[in-house]
Amino acid sequence: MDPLVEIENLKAYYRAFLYGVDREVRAVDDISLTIARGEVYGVAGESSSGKTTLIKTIAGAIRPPLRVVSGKVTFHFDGGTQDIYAMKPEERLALRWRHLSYIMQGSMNVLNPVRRIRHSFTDFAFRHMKVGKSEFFERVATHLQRLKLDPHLLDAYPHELSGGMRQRMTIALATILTPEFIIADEPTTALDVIVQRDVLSMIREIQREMGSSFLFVTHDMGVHATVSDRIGIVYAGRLVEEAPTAKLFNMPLHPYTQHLVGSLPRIGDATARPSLEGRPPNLAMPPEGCRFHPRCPKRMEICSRKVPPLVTVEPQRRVACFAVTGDQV
Amino acid sequence: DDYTSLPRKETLIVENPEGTIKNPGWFNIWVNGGGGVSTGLQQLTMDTLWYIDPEQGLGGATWDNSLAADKPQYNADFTEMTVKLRKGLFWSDGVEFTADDVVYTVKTQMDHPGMVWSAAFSVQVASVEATDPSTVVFKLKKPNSRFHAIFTVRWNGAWIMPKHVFEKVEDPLRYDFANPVSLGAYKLKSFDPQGKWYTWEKRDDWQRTSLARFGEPAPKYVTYTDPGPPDKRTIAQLEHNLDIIHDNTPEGMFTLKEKSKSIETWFPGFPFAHPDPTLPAVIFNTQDPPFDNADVRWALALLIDIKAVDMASYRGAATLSALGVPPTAATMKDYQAPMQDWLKNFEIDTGKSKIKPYDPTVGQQIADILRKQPKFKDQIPTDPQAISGAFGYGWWKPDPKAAGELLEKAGFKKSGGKWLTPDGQPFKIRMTVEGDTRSVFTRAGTLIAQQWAAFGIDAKAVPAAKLWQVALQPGDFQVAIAWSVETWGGDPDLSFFLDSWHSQFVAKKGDNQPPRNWQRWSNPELDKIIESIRGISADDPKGVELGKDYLKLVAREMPTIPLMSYNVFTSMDTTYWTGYPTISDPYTDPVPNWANSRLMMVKLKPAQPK
Amino acid sequence: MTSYLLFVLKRFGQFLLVVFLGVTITFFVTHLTPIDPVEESIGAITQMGQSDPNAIELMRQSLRELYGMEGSIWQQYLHFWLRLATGDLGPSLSAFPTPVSTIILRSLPWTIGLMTMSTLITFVLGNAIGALAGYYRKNMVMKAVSLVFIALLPIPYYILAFVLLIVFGYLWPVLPINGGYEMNANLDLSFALVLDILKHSILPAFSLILVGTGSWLIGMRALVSNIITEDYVVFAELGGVPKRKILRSYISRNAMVPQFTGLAMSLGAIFNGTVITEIVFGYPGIGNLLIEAVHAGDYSLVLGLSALSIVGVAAAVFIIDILSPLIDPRIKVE
Amino acid sequence: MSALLSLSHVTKVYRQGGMLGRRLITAVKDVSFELGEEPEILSIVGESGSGKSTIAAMILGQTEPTEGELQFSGRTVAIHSRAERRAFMKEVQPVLQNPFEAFNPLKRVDRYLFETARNFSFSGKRPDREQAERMADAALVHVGLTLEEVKGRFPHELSGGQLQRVAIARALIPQPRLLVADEPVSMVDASLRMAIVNLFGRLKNELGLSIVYITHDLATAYYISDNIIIMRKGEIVERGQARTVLDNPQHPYSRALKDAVLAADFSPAT
Amino acid sequence: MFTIVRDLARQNMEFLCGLLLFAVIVGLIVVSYFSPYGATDIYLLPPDMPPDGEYWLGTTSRGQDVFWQLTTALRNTLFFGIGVAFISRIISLVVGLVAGYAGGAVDRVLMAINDSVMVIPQFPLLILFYFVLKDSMTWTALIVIMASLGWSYDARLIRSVAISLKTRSFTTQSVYSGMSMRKILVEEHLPYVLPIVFATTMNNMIWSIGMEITLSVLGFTDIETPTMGMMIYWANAHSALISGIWWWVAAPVAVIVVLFLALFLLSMSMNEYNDPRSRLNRMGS
Ligand SMILES: Nc1ncnc2c1ncn2[C@@H]1O[C@H](COP(=O)(O)OP(=O)(O)OP(=O)(O)O)[C@@H](O)[C@H]1O
Ligand SMILES: Nc1ncnc2c1ncn2[C@@H]1O[C@H](COP(=O)(O)OP(=O)(O)OP(=O)(O)O)[C@@H](O)[C@H]1O
Ligand SMILES: [Mg+2]
Ligand SMILES: [Mg+2]
Repeated sequence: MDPLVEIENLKAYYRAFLYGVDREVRAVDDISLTIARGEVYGVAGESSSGKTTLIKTIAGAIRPPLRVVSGKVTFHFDGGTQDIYAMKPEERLALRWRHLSYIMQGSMNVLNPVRRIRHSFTDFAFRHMKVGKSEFFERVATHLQRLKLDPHLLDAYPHELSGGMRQRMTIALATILTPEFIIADEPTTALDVIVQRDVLSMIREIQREMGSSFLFVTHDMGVHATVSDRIGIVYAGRLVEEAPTAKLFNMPLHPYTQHLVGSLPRIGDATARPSLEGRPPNLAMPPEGCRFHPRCPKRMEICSRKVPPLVTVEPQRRVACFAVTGDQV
Repeated sequence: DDYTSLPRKETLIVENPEGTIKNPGWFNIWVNGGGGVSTGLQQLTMDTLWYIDPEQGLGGATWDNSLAADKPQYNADFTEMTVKLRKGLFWSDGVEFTADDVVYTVKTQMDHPGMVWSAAFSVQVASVEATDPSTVVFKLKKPNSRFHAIFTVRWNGAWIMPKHVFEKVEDPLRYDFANPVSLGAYKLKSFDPQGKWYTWEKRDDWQRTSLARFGEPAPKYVTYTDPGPPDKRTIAQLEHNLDIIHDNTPEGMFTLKEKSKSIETWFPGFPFAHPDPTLPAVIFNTQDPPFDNADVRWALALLIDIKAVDMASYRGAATLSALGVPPTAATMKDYQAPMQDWLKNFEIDTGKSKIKPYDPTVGQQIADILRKQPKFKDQIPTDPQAISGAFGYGWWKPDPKAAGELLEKAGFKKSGGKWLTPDGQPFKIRMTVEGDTRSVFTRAGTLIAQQWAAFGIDAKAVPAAKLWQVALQPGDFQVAIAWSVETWGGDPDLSFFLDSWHSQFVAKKGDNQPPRNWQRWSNPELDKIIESIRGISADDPKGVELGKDYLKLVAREMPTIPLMSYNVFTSMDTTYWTGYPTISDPYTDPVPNWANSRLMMVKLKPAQPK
Repeated sequence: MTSYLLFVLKRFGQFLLVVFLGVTITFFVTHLTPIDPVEESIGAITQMGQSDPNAIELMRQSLRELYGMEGSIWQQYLHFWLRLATGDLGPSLSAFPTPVSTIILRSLPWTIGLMTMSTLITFVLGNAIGALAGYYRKNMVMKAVSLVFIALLPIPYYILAFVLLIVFGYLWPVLPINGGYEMNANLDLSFALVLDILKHSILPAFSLILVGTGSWLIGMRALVSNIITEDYVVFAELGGVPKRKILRSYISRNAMVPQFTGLAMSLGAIFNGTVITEIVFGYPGIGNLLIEAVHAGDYSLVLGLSALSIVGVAAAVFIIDILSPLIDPRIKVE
Repeated sequence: MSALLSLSHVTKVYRQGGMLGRRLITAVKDVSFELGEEPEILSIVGESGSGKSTIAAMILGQTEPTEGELQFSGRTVAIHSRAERRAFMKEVQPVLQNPFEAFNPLKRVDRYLFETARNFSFSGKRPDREQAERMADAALVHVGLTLEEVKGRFPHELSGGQLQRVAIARALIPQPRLLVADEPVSMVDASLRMAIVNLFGRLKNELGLSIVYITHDLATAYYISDNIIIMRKGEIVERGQARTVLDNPQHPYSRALKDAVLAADFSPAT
Repeated sequence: MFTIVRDLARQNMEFLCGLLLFAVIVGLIVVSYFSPYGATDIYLLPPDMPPDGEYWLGTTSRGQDVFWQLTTALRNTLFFGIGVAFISRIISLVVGLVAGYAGGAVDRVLMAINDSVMVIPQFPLLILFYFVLKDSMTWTALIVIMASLGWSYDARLIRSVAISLKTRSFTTQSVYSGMSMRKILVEEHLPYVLPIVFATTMNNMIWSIGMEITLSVLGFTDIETPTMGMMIYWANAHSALISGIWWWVAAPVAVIVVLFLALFLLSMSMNEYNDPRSRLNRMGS
């Protein structure tokens, strides 16, 4: 495996100690993972389990009150090694878009509403392309066509496009420079199923062609099943399971994953699906031990005492559950 | 350069107190069309039959036959006035001035209601005709011994119109008289279309004007300008960009005196200012109880500490007057000085006691107070005569006890430190003052109200931006600071204001009061005095005696409380011109918006060689 | 496009309504004034040395007739609109018979010149500093500069103007302090005249700029600090778009949208004139004219000037409303 | 036959633009359907912009149809007096799309429960605080919460699922007969989504509530609903029993829709 | 509450400065009630004394102590400004919220009124009111008049927010909770527009106090009530600037500046605190 991104023991907390508030939200709590070159890595998990925080931290897009408390994020762009939290701001800036592009959550609303879309392309990409204006726009047009977007739309204002078109624009913007690493947070929420399917297959196509790595988050397990090579399941700030897509769906190991996969309704199958009991943990005061244990059908005594470590159970497959791995260190 | 090409050394720059002229191109002075009047227009280009100078005048008398060759000639019953005109006077366009111009002036105005003197002529004149090119005969509708006053300049008068210009005009009411044809020694050179300045140039044929009798006017150019608020006038004069300031704040005047070596003022020392022949006073609305009661008015007078008022308003730079005439040089001589003994013995009856309220030493006291201030030490006269001339003779002594007695006599009661009116209400006085327009009066009023308040009266000063229009005229006030006495200045004849004090003109409550009896006071004794004055000619020496009767009457009745002269802080810069009128050479009033100030032109001398 | 035209028409109707209401209110309020222009005129005339009460009564009647003040207020109101329909504002009552329009047109160019210039400079300056101060929030220089302007904001304008006048006209007399040009200037159009007019406008404009900048600055700063947390700004930052570009095209550009409304309003309000500037610097203009007209009870002139200002502000609101869909593409034409 | 809700030939035309130069958009075109007296869950699915939300708005009386008639319990749905409106709201309540948006972030969530309780009491009397609390608690129990868990909390202190359940509880307080839920689960994660959908099923069975369920998620529609309507461009293209229709869609659009659903099973990517 | 203030003061320089400046203002207002001199009494002290140990801020040409004058003037001016701001805020809130929420004909009528008020030139109107009301032109009357002139722009601003609030789904939720329009406006929408209201309050105060000063300078106000404008009026009537009595002018100007800097700094830091986004920003710093 040729790693492109290595994340080691990453901890990122939201800290608020002011104005009578005294709170620390451990949204990313000790996560390690590696993404290979050319790989599509999907992240899933409950709402507010820290998915966005995790990929923000990876993208180096942190602002107060979010802080990286410890851990390392290392990239291997152009064969080198870049530790994103040890770099100078200018160097970090130089990586952006050229090597690393990031599609934020709510990507249908990230374009400047009062400027024509054309200008966003110039602002983001023109500097890096080292070509003349007209050639630049030719390339942009070609790229847009691949995403089934009419190049005329460059002269539109964002609000003149439908949500789905805007999301595709953002994707186009993020991929135009063929960066080595693309991060996307729920990139297809505004699309109806038919459009969504088209967009996803295009993303996949482009990613393959460019050999880029792709890290993305979505709630839609159907999307994961279609696009991801590997999936990481996050629960309450922790990575609880990581597996190649097929294995995760066919044989989920962690009880949360099992529930997630098992509860998905399918057309043609009307059997009742149970819903998870209890409520999501408060990340400011997470349960001791395994964070899932209050809701876990397979909980054991040790679960409330000890944090289950993420154990590699087979190649490319890790899980953090005592019920699976036994009470080993 | 020819962008601003007037040679400063040949130009006299004068403040026009009218400020910025709203309708600058309007020179038709016979129609109130928003144009300026004291832009030089009336001082330098207008002329009429006679002038009375508020000071001594040139040519040995305050009376001056200007366009007229002689004094007015009346018939025995004052129903006809004949005027002899000078010959050899020319309009600036070369047309000769004749009796026809005078006749035209009167007839045109009578034919056009709305022109400035139209009503005045219509009411009085039965007919007017030129019996020959230099004689005009007026037939009057009813006897009037002072009909000539309308053609006599004090501040101004009915100016003569150029017939040859106006007769070509379709409607004189709508004619702007652009490029005004001048009968004076100057003619228009240029003016600011925004109304900030007017410049006049000496006529080449200045000899053919009435002013030539006194010599050649010195300034080649005279500019009348609006230099802005007082502080800016001060700055402009400190920088020698303004030769004559019309008026200033007392403090502005002190600053000028302190900082400029070249400033000349009417009095060389305190109070610097020129006393205008108007008399600021506390004016009661005598139609309004309790101010219809002389005892109440007197009580309020006795509560005033005039020294404090003087310091507050003029900072000591005022000339006090206990009598109902302004303390100008002429009235000082004719009335104030001769009446000192009467004043000293004057008594009032408070109901409980008789007191002599007059304090003849107040002027002296103020001089002493001022002398203690290091800044002014050397500028205070020491000669008693000069002190009286500068600060006035005396005034009423504050006498709270007598005031209380007078109020009790009028039925007032004091309870819990507060005075109650006879019907048991708190005695409340609202003193209307003019606000910003004449801030020294506002200062005086504020202090007087405070003095009354200290005595247990609910007194307060309230400003009215348009005092005359919103308070005095409609009678919508209790007490105000303003003036209702205005004299010729240079002549002891009091008819100038007194005639309008006749009870026949007092408006009913709620109606508009015609000027000047703002106090709406009527008194049979006064009517008799006025009628006697009407029956004698203006220069009859009996006039002064009647004037004294009037003064005694108002001292007893106190319809207004006379305070002090209206001091105008005129200052003159000697950098470019000398020979301004001052108390030591009082040939005319220095205040430059008066039409008489044309006399200055012939007395000024350039201070610097050309 | 037709729908836009219709929107414009509808807005224009509203504009007319507002002008009508505004002028109507002003008409009745000005006619409430206790100051009677006839009495004012009589005051001016009696000052000229006559006070015979009989004559005054006669004068009163003839002036009343001359000034066309007969008839009830409703008749006058109707008359006013009829005249206005023909573009005639009538004669001024304090400068009879000069037409109100002549008087206004004499002063108006000065007001427009000075105010447009200073409003635009103030707008640019305030917004530039405000944008920088909002973006570089921790920068001490920006903090200091904006505090200075904000501190200038509440200083009574009269005082500020006067201090400037004393400093630059007296203590260090380098600038003219009175009028729109030199006294006795040759008013034929020349380079010297233009230069002189510019020189005379420096202090008045400077004073207006000093007091005016702060409020734009505050507004801009607040807008910018809201905008910098918007997703599209964060996205541009993450996209490595250079800071200057972000400040210009993402932050200032977007914050300008509401600021333009303010600018239009200020430009519309130009027709109110600046009384104090005109008083302090003796600058020609309509502000002082208005005050004088009020003082003189010249409601013809007051109405003329007010109508101008009403139309000015209403037009500004109207223009901004019809332009805003063009400035801000998000605004939909309802 | 008396129906709870019936739409007959309902058309809604929106005007865009000015008064004359308008552009007409037919958001809903000649739509008719009925909900019977028996409690049922009716799903409406379709492409975006096909008029689903417009139908919801018309059912709720927020906007009036251009043509056709909507009847609720045999009476025309039209907004007249305040009292009529209130009576109508007692019977028909909405569940909004985004639970985070549905509550004023500056106000406590229980406020909406108490307000509803006070404004829609059954007795006609305004209940006092205690009664209101009891009513709120009863409604919360239906959705698996208790008043204790919710009382005094601000929206940001609750999870999305909790908020959505509180919103449903609020809608239950007037004891309505019909819930109109416009994409109630599109903003929540897969497991919460199931919790809410399951809740709908329970409410139908236990409280006899009818629900109009508007969604993009065909899988949940299949899972929970009795009947389904598939819409496209303002028109109904197919309707019928949910399972019948989805198992074997007839209309080409319905088929395309079904095909586009990404199955959440692993099928090797193409 | 206390901890909030404490943390604000600790973390936020602006807040601390604003608080200190505000304390100065409050201090001045409090001591104004203990003035040894009657506020309107004149010629009690030697005039024109420069600031020194005895007269901290000197005396005026009217023989008043500038310091004590200032305290009373500040109090009156501030109450005036607050009065105007308060009343005009209420009007603009009612008009803005109702117009925005109700929409349709109500909106059009309200906005026509609003715009008409907005376009009327205020200054001549105020002067006319002076002429018409004369003695009845009390401070209360002036407050009411100024307030009724000073709301329209802000009402438009509030309306624009109200329009968007109307489309928020919590408004729908409130409607279906059976809340009345009044309740929705007051309890649901009002909290949202409060930050704008606070922001416009300062502008409104600057406007009204500036207007008061301008009217005073032109000689239109009640000259017996000491206010900032009156102090400047009297100083001006005595040519204080040109006569070197600078303290008479400098003192009120300084206090006004301090007042507004305090208000500005406080409002800025409070807004930051109020807006969770910027509050959090600061936390991390
Ligand atoms: N700015 C912030 N300040 C404090 N806490 C925050 C902040 N942003 C997020 N959080 C908290 O951090 C936790 C993780 O949030 P995050 O946005 O990463 O969740 P997520 O998994 O992306 O959820 P979703 O699926 O809803 O997008 C949540 O508990 C959230 O409340
Ligand atoms: N208030 C309105 N004014 C004008 N047009 C409207 C309005 N509301 C909706 N429309 C239009 O009506 C059509 C149907 O909209 P609707 O919101 O009902 O669709 P939808 O099926 O709910 O879509 P989505 O799945 O995206 O929510 C769209 O074309 C929309 O633009
Ligand atoms: Mg997220
Ligand atoms: Mg919808």
